Amino acid sequence: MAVRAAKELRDGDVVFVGIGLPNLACNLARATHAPNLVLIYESGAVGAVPDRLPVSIGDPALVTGSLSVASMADIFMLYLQGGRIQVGFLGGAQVDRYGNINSTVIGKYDAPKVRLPGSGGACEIAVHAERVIVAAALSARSFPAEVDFITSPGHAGKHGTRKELHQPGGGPMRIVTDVGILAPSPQDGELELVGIYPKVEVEDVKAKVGWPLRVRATLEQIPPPTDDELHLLRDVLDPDKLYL
Amino acid sequence: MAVRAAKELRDGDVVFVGIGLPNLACNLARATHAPNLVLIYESGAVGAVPDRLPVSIGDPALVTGSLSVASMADIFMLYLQGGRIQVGFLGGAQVDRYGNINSTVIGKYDAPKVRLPGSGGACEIAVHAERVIVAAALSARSFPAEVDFITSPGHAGKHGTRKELHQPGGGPMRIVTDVGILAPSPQDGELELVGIYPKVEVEDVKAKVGWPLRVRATLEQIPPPTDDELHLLRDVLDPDKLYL
Amino acid sequence: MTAAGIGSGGPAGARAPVSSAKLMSMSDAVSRYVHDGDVVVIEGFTHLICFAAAHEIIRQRRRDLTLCRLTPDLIYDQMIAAGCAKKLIFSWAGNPGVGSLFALRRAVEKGIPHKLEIEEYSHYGLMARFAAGAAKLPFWPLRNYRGSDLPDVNRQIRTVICPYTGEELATVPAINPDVAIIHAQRADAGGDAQIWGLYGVQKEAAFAAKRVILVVEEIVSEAIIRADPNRTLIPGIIVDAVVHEPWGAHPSYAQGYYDRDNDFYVAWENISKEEAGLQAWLDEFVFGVADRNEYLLKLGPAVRERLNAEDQVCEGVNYGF
Amino acid sequence: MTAAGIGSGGPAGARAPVSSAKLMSMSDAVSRYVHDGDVVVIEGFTHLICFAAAHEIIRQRRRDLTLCRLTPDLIYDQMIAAGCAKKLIFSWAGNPGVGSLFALRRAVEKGIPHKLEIEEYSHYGLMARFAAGAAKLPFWPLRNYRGSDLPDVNRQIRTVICPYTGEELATVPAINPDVAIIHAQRADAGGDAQIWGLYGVQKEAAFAAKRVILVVEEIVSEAIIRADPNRTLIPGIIVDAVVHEPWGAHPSYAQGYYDRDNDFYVAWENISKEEAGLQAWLDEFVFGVADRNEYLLKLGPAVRERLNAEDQVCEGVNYGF
Repeated sequence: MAVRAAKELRDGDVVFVGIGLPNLACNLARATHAPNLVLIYESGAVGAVPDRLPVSIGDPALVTGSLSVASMADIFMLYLQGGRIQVGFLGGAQVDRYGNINSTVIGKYDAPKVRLPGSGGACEIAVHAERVIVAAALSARSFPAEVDFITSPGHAGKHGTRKELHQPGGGPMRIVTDVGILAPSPQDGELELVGIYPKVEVEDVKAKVGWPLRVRATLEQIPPPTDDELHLLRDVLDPDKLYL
Repeated sequence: MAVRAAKELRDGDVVFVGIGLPNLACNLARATHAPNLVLIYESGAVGAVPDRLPVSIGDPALVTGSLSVASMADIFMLYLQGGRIQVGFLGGAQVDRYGNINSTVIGKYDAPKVRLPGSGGACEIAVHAERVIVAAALSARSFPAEVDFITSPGHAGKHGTRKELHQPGGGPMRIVTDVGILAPSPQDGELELVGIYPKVEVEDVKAKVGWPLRVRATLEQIPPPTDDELHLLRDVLDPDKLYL
Repeated sequence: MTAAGIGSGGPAGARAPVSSAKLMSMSDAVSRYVHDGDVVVIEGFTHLICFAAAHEIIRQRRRDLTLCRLTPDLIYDQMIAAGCAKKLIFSWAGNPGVGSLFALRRAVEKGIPHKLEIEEYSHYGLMARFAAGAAKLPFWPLRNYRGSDLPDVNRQIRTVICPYTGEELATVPAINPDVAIIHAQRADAGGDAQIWGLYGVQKEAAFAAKRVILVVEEIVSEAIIRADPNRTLIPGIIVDAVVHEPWGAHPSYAQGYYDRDNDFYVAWENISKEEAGLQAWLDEFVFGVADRNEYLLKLGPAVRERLNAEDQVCEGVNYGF
Repeated sequence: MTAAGIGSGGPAGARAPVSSAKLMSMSDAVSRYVHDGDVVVIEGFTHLICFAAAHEIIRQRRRDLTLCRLTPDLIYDQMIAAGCAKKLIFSWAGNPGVGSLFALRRAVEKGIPHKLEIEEYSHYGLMARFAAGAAKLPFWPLRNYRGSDLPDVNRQIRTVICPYTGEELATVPAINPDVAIIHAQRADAGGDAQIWGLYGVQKEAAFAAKRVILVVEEIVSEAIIRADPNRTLIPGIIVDAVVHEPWGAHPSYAQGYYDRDNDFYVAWENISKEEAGLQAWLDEFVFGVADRNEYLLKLGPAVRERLNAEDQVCEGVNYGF
């Protein structure tokens, strides 16, 4: 997943990074095809080059050696709302048919089955980033037809489509999972299968999604990670196995 | 005027300072009865202790050795609108019966007799400072019953009273002139004579004002500057006679 | 024309007192400036979170507080477990990089130790509440929340129509906490505080508050502050109390002083999972010590040795003219 | 449900090009990024006013510009006299500490060299227009202008009703200039710029603009910038061109580099009082030189000697952890 997510990043992209897999993917991209990636963390570090794997979004290693430290007011108003972010990474407990993401609550808001951490910066990333990449393991529980709570808006939903809502950003353009890649249909924004990992069957993917999954005509065959990529991830970027 | 204006400042006041006479008055007050005066300049210098008489509101001498440098956004939003300023100094080409100040235009706005510099920060100082001190030489031309243009609101006028307008600040509380001091009447905000310099007659003051000037029952007799004060002003604070 | 309302509505604007009068112990600062029922903000985004103040508030058994913070973090988890909180205003409630906040979840889900009311935003929304409070504006407009369910569960998120474009924008209301507790690297005795590394929303929280308790790693001379005024984030004129409390942000961190104690953040998962364990921890590390100094002694020198910052000092710049 | 508008409305967000590609001469930067009819902002409140860029714009005979700045200062007086400006958006139009701006007054009062449209705010109002533009909000609310005649002569100053308190607040519309020219003390080749001393509205103007030309006293290595990231005000990702132009802010100043040339500000009163005198000055000091370097040679070493900054270097801080 980290390897495939890294490939979604283009050299020179300005990326709003989260901790964990997004951070790994960004650093892998920086070490391979995208040396000019600019990493921005919601905590305020701009152009960070952490010399250790950050343990939190506000790790001091993100600050030391960065290009700039911005207040959170500037991060949200000038960078994110200001339209300066090309890529935002999001995760979530649930992702639905239209790419809406739930990181707030499983069950009812007032009577939760599981209370999750909440939005943090996720809602505004989903609204403003030019394109959003979602990384999450695929399962029918995590990919229902409709999320219990829309924390971060996708391509359509009960409040309307992105176009109707005049969303400045593009929304979730790639959902990178452990078995394949989903992307919104250009017609109606419904997530469809666009790429598949080696040795994975389309029917297996369909079984892990809570709606009748459409499959794009030309399905990308995702190559396995190269030895170099695995070496970078396992021995250089996350030697302490914090995330792998 | 500088000596008398200095006396309007209380130790510990946070003062929004302008260049010229206000700057002199503040530094005289700091050197005498108000050592804890905090000087803030609209350019962004907070707690400035200039080691030369600043030649502009953005003089580098205001920055070097100051307590803090704030962006102008912070100066206007957090300090001034935030209610952190006790005293604002204003001047102007015209001051009227209710303390409205004109620093925009003499004559009509669209067909000016004299085009003045405009508001700068004056309008917001008049709205927000806890109390405003105005320093200006008295003359019938400069003190008409009604100003040609209200740049900075006083106690009442065609738009309403301060109370009606819910102005957060107190408005012009002292008008320090070269012959006496005016202050708003507690009843209706009309400026009246409350203090007079030595060897000045009340009738002379009345002749220099464009409305029938009321005189407060207990008129302050302003003492002449002491030798110490004059020495401080002439030899220490403005040795190059830039403003005196 | 009738009453002109002279002098009406002038801001309360406290006089700046003589500097050294603000220096006091944490115990005095909390007893003087934090009251039952207050809206309290202890900010710091991962960086500069003032646990020392939270522990003193717990020891002084403050009650019915409305706690406000973007990330409740361990600090509010502890205060909630200790029964200080009536309500929580937040935007991301987790143990950052680790997992859940169990005391918070027990209070919300089961009412232990008592029911906790919550009011929830996104980071941008809560940041904007502080920004509005700091600027003494009643609301702040933002382009956000369209398509999200957040406004459905928080009626404080409203809308306003732009008078130029006709566009509908989201709004959040200003918040003006009764007291903000701000941790900084250093300040002079008058409270002019310098912060580097992550700023979080420290400036906005401080300016929004009615009272400010400033807690610092070091008290330095005014000359040090005045030598680099662009580094000053919080001016002394808005500060009521200055508390010198080295290591006061542990287990969070202070750039240039000590690293984040990630081991403790990880350990908190087990400490806090059951109520009894958490109470035992409070008994030992909060109620069992008189002040921060005793806490540090109890923590032991090995922890400080492990977390002590290495030197990586930048060059200065020229303020000459 | 019909079209979902996938990918619609994504921000233009230019890719960050490889760093050194942004380094160019002032002549190239102006010819590439400043066009006839543009809304142009050259900011800097007393400090860091980029006269070098203004002179190049005059030399390249740009026309019909809408010039925007809190204080037009000598820089826009010169551009107006040279016939570059169609409109001026401002908040205080004087020669600071000296007197009038005569070219501006001739244009407004007599239409010399041609009629100049003006749009006038207070400092707070115009600052807020930049802030709104930088945040890509269509307007900015402020508590101001009540009781003033300014809204009567500028219909862009409007009002909005607070959705919480019902209070009426003033508003100003966002401004998003076509190009902002920002002077800074130093930057790396990618345009990550550090400023100390007065900030003015440089950050807001830069983020509000569609294109940014950054002009600096010094190009430094990325390592210098990264050693003190809290000092960085403008990130390279929003910068299109980086111009190395020492003394480019003369007769204004650059803290730590050179003092304000107050003698020139005083002399401008006489130079500009009559149109012929001003044109003669432009002929000699703008049209008569090819670039900034020739301007400095013409100015002579004595002026630079007089204005050169003394050393007053602050201590660095520790970024270690």
